[in-house]
Amino acid sequence: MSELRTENLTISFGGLTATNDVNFNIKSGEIVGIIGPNGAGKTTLINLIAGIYYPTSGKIWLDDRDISQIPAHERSALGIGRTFQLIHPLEGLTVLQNVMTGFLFAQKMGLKQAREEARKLCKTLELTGLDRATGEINILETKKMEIAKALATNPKVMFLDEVMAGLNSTETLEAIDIVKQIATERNLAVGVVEHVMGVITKLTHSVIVLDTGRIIASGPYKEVAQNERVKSAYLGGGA
Amino acid sequence: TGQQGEGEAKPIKFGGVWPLGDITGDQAAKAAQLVVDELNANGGLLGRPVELIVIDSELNPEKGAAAIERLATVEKVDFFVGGMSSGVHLGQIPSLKKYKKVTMWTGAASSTAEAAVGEGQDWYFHLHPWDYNQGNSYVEGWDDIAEKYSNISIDRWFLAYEEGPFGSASFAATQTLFADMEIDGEAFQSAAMGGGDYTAVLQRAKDYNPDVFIWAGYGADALPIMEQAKAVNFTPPLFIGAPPGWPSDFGDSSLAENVTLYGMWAPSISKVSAVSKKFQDAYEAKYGETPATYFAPLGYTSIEIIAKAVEQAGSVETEAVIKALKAIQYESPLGETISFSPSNVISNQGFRNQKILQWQNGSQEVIWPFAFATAEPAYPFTR
Amino acid sequence: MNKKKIYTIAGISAALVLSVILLIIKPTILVYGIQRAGIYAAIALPMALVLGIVHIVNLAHGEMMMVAAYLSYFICTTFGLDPLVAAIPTGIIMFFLGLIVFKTSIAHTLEAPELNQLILTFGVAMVLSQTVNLIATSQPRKISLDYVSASATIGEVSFGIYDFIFPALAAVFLAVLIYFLKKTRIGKAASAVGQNPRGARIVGINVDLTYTIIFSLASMIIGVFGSFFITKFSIFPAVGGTFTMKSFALVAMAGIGNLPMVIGASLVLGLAESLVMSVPHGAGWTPMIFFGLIIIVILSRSFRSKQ
Amino acid sequence: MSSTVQKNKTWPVIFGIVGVIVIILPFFTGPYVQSIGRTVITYMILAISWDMLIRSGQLSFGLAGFFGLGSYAAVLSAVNLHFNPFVSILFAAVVAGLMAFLVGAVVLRLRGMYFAITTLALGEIFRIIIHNWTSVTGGPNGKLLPKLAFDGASIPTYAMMVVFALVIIALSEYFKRSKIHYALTAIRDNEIVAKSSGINIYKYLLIAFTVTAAIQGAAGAGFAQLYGFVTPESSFNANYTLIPLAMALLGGMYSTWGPVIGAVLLGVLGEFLKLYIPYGHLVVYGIIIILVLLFMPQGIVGMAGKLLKKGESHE
Amino acid sequence: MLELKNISCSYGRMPVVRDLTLKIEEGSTGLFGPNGAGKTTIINAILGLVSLKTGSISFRGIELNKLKTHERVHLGISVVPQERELFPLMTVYENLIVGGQNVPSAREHVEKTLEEVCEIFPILKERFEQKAGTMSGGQQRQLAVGRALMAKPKLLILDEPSLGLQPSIVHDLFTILKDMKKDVSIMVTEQNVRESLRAVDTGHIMENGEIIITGTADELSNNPEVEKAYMGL
Ligand SMILES: Nc1ncnc2c1ncn2[C@@H]1O[C@H](COP(=O)(O)OP(=O)(O)OP(=O)(O)O)[C@@H](O)[C@H]1O
Ligand SMILES: Nc1ncnc2c1ncn2[C@@H]1O[C@H](COP(=O)(O)OP(=O)(O)OP(=O)(O)O)[C@@H](O)[C@H]1O
Ligand SMILES: CC(C)C[C@H](N)C(=O)O
Ligand SMILES: [Mg+2]
Ligand SMILES: [Mg+2]
Repeated sequence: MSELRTENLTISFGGLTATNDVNFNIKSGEIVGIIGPNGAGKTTLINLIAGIYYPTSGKIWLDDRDISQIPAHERSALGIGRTFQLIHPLEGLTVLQNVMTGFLFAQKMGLKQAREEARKLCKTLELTGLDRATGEINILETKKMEIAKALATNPKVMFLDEVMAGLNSTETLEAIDIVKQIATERNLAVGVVEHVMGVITKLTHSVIVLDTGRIIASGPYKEVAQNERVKSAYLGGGA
Repeated sequence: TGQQGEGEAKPIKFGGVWPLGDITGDQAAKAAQLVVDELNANGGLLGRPVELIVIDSELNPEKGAAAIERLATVEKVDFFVGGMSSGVHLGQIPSLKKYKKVTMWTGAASSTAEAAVGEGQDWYFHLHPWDYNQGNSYVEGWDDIAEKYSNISIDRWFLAYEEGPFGSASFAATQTLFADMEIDGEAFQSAAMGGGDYTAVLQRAKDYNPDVFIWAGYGADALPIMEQAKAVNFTPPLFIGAPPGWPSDFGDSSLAENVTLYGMWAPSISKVSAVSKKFQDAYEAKYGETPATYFAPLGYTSIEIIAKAVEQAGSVETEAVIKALKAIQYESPLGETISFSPSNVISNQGFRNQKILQWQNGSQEVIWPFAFATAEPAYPFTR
Repeated sequence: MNKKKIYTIAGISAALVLSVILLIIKPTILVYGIQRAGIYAAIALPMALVLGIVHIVNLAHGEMMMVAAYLSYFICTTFGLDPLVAAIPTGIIMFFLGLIVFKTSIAHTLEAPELNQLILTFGVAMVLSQTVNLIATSQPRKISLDYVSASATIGEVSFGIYDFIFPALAAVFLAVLIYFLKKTRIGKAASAVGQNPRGARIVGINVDLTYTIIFSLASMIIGVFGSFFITKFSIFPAVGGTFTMKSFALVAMAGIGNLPMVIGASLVLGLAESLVMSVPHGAGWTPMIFFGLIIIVILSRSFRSKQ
Repeated sequence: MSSTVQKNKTWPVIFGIVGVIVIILPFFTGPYVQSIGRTVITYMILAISWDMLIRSGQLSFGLAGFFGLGSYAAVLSAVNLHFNPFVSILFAAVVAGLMAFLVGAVVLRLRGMYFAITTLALGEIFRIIIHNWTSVTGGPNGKLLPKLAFDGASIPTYAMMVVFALVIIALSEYFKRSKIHYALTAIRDNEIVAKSSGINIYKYLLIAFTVTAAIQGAAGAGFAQLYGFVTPESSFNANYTLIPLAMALLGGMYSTWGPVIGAVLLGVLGEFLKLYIPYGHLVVYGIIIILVLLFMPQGIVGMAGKLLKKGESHE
Repeated sequence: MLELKNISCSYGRMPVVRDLTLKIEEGSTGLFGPNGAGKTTIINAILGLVSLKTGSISFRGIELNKLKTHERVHLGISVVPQERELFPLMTVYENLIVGGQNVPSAREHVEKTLEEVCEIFPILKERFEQKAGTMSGGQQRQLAVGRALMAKPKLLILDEPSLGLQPSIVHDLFTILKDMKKDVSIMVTEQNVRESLRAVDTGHIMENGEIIITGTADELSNNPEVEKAYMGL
């Protein structure tokens, strides 16, 4: 059982406060949606938790340990996994090798074990053709690889930043199942960023809504979607 | 090492290593070829044809050393000649010591190279003066001049030296040699090494107010240093330059007038030396250009002196040739007649002197040694 | 933003204070420092253009300057021109020479891994310097010019004033380049090309033309500088080599892509070197100042940008 | 861009066999070829070490600096502490490695051209200090080694260099086959992604920087042991940076065999051209570098790899 | 307006577009299909970023095959690439200006177009001085669309424009595109066609490098097969 908690988390880039006094928590077994307009600060929140940025103020707790000042690679080893919205596969490595990195470094395995584990993981994700270069695989495969890379670090808490974007509906449904299955199997805490509300309703137990860096609403999606502020800031007329 | 003459057809081989991309090495190699041609035109050596194989050192110690290895084992030469830079020579010395063939070296002034050769290497002949030889000869020269021309005063010295081995060694040597005189110095970055700004050095020299100002750098420094000296209004009574070679067009500049220089040779020596004239004429006839550096007559010397010794010894056997070389009195195209005698470390040192010359009317005139003098010194230096 | 301003103001005032002190103690230090800085800046600017805007590390930079200097030398000796006049034809010829070099070689490696251009231009540098060596030999050459010894005397001290032409030249280069980059379309497109050639194509930029023009323009500036170079320095085939690294160092110190700062970096180096050289027996340490300052500036900027 | 992933196992084997032949051959051909061989190996070692670091994306111009530092460390330790040749080479590796380790803390914050120019400047600073510290280093005149390794005998010294090369090749292959490969490649491709996979970027860069500097220092020490002297001009010569870089790029980056092949090719070519074109051979050499790059942008190994799976060109 | 005749493209030996013929009329067209169908490849072929194995492409009667990318853009084809292809170190403002400056016919209108674009994407105006590379994913996509509009194209091609956009903006975007098609012809690629069908007149559905269904927006929305495969979430 793990819990990740942020406490008054804030970061500013120059004059812009991209994450503003965010208090957020997520526990094992939960899937929490993180939604909000473009530029609301969703990716920034993930980057703060993962250690890509250090907060201007506020703290991040992982099971009562303050991790807000330790470097990213250590957080990865401690159990924070994440995917990237703008995907940058490691082009110098094959698909399998991409997946191996997490086993090798976050879990500190040897080469042989890492290779086996990576194979196993890819198999559960139905990702094949593992010796191909990353430039040769299609989007669905790339997304699966991203998820596999995050899982390879053996996370307790995992963030998925628009992994479903760019998939068609069948693929998206498939991806939703995969994520759900993994989350229960591994008893993960999962944070999901998506702009497709269908995914949010199907996947998450609850959501937080960010706008200009602040949490403006939280709760089950059905409730939140009725919130006028959320409607006007985010969903617009069409949804 | 030896080779059994199996008949007249087998040539006597000289192996030369010079930096062919540099004007010094280029002209030394050409002058060396000139001797070989002359020898062959006269029926060869000991009735055998003479051959010269030159390999480029590329101013690189590894390449220079490989060239020695090739000449020794693939070309199987009888004698080694060549040499310009001390740095390259240092890399070649281990190889040369392995083969111990008669070696006649035209370059390397650094006494570090002499230390690397070490004592008791009878096969090693060094033509170029060592750094301390050069220093000594200046002391001697200026003493002579001061004695002869009472108006020339040379008590206070300032030496501007390039900060590489060439200049630094000169400064160190000069400081010890001229210990009884007032002497100061300052390094500058030679244009050859990417520098070319002398204002700081000149300013310091000017403040010091010396009787003699010497700069030890490269040809590339020559004219700019004069121009900048003029700009800062620095006019010492004696303005001496000591680069290994001068730019081709230096004499054309009005600033050249009465600049004193150190050198081993100048075209004007042909006025007082028939051997030098003969060499110069032959070189011009063959290559259509006037030799621009003293490495040309040195390259010529390196081959001819061995050829003379071989003739005297009647053999190319190392022992015999060494013996003949040790006894030789060779009238060189550089003017003087040389013989070999021990220097600080090695047993066979050839030239020891630099000459003191002066730019007068666009050409270099010899003012010391008085035996070769082609002109009287102009003093003091004016502009 | 605020911090940046404070740094800038602190930097400028420190430089001013230092200058005033120098001016009082030893005015020649300032004079020579500025003159040195002018030479540094003038030669580094075209490299800053090519490196900063189109991301080509041109290892043949110094050699192109050398070729320009020889060109100018031969133009001067053949037609009896003054190098300052020959700068015009030399600049024009170098524009086309740059164009040829670019079109025949560099243009074909733009799609290849970035470092290929480095070695390609290394090859070009070799070909240029060795060809000149074959044609002109290694013997140095220099045109003797009276005006370069022009001198001024203030109180007790005399110093050369001709060299002020170099800071002036650098200022002209900078003005031309800034104008080109800010006011012309190709200039404005150039930085887009540098950042993302594919994106540049997509917005309608003629990428190949942009590269070609930038490289040729830089060559032209190098050409003009080469002509000025022979007024002060001797030339020989290897003369360019050190200027490649010096320019590269200056550009890095200024920050890649930041042309005006090249002048700033040059001033810092010029003055510092001039100061060290004025200390008796300090000359041996001038290169240390050069490289030491480069490291310090680059590192301090990296520390600041991380904050 | 095309990928740099190498999946083919036959190439290393072929290159290995050719390499063994190239390495063994000089034993039967005499001192001249052996001396060329030693030089080629020196550059080969430098080229491999440069490649080992560029695999992390860090472009080093500091080869000559560590090379020179190593050669001085070897000579000074041999003169003053009477180290034997092998110990002096190890000592030089330690000195250069330690120096890299110490400066690494700050220098490794830099990337790209800034890293490149800073490593170059560091090398120059080593040179300038050695140049001016005359009492210890001999200043501009340099220092002599009292006794060469194996007294300079041709075959043993060549054998020594061959062993040296094999050790470095093995080390480079270890880098390619171990965890380090994954770390360095990830750092090169994207540091943020690398961090998020748990890679301690600084640690792995420091390892690579220290090890390659130690190799460069050892190469310099090898040079000093072969030729018996050091001077600031020759030991810190810019050629020790530029030529290995050209060799690695021509042979093909991110592999062991690229630099090896590049070194053999360029090294032998340079010597060959010189013998047949005494004047102007460097012009031809330069032209060949240009042509190879124009027509084989991926280097020789990359090109060979492509020919092997021919037809699969991109675009 | 744009005609692709029997074109085929491949990466290495793998054919990606096979003998495809497609006519894009004035108005707006949708190109739909799953991942890897070859949509992006077709767009790259139109731009000349991928070479044709066979066939030809012409735009308003002008044969494009021999033209370089920028010349094609000058003819009035503007693309919002799937990967955005922004200039990350330039500011938002500079990105937009570059978009308008380099197409001769758009140059004079830069200022006016800029205003129009800012009206559509107000965030861009707020962030004029921000470096494009530091914008959020969705902001970058808006910038990419804005930049393409700056070229005042005759044909605007958008490659999966809704990727990463917040729902309200997706909605607005297609409304805008619908309005815009009076002045500019539009071609959109999408995987999920529900929103985009609102904006297009005709649609083509492709799979595996070939076009399998063509029809008007209405026909497609009523086609049960399309409904099942492409209108999901
Ligand atoms: N390095 C940075 N420098 C300056 N501003 C930044 C930086 N990174 C992000 N921002 C700004 O911070 C805000 C939050 O960005 P973030 O990427 O977190 O948004 P997001 O919620 O993920 O949006 P999207 O849905 O578009 O991905 C945006 O306005 C963005 O422009
Ligand atoms: N550079 C490349 N090298 C090799 N194969 C490629 C390359 N680019 C694309 N492909 C392959 O070509 C096929 C078509 O790709 P394309 O990007 O055109 O599809 P798409 O319809 O745009 O798909 P998506 O909806 O995922 O963007 C895919 O199978 C893809 O994997
Ligand atoms: C006078 C010359 C021979 C100088 C040469 N560079 C040397 O090192 O000795
Ligand atoms: Mg985001
Ligand atoms: Mg696509």
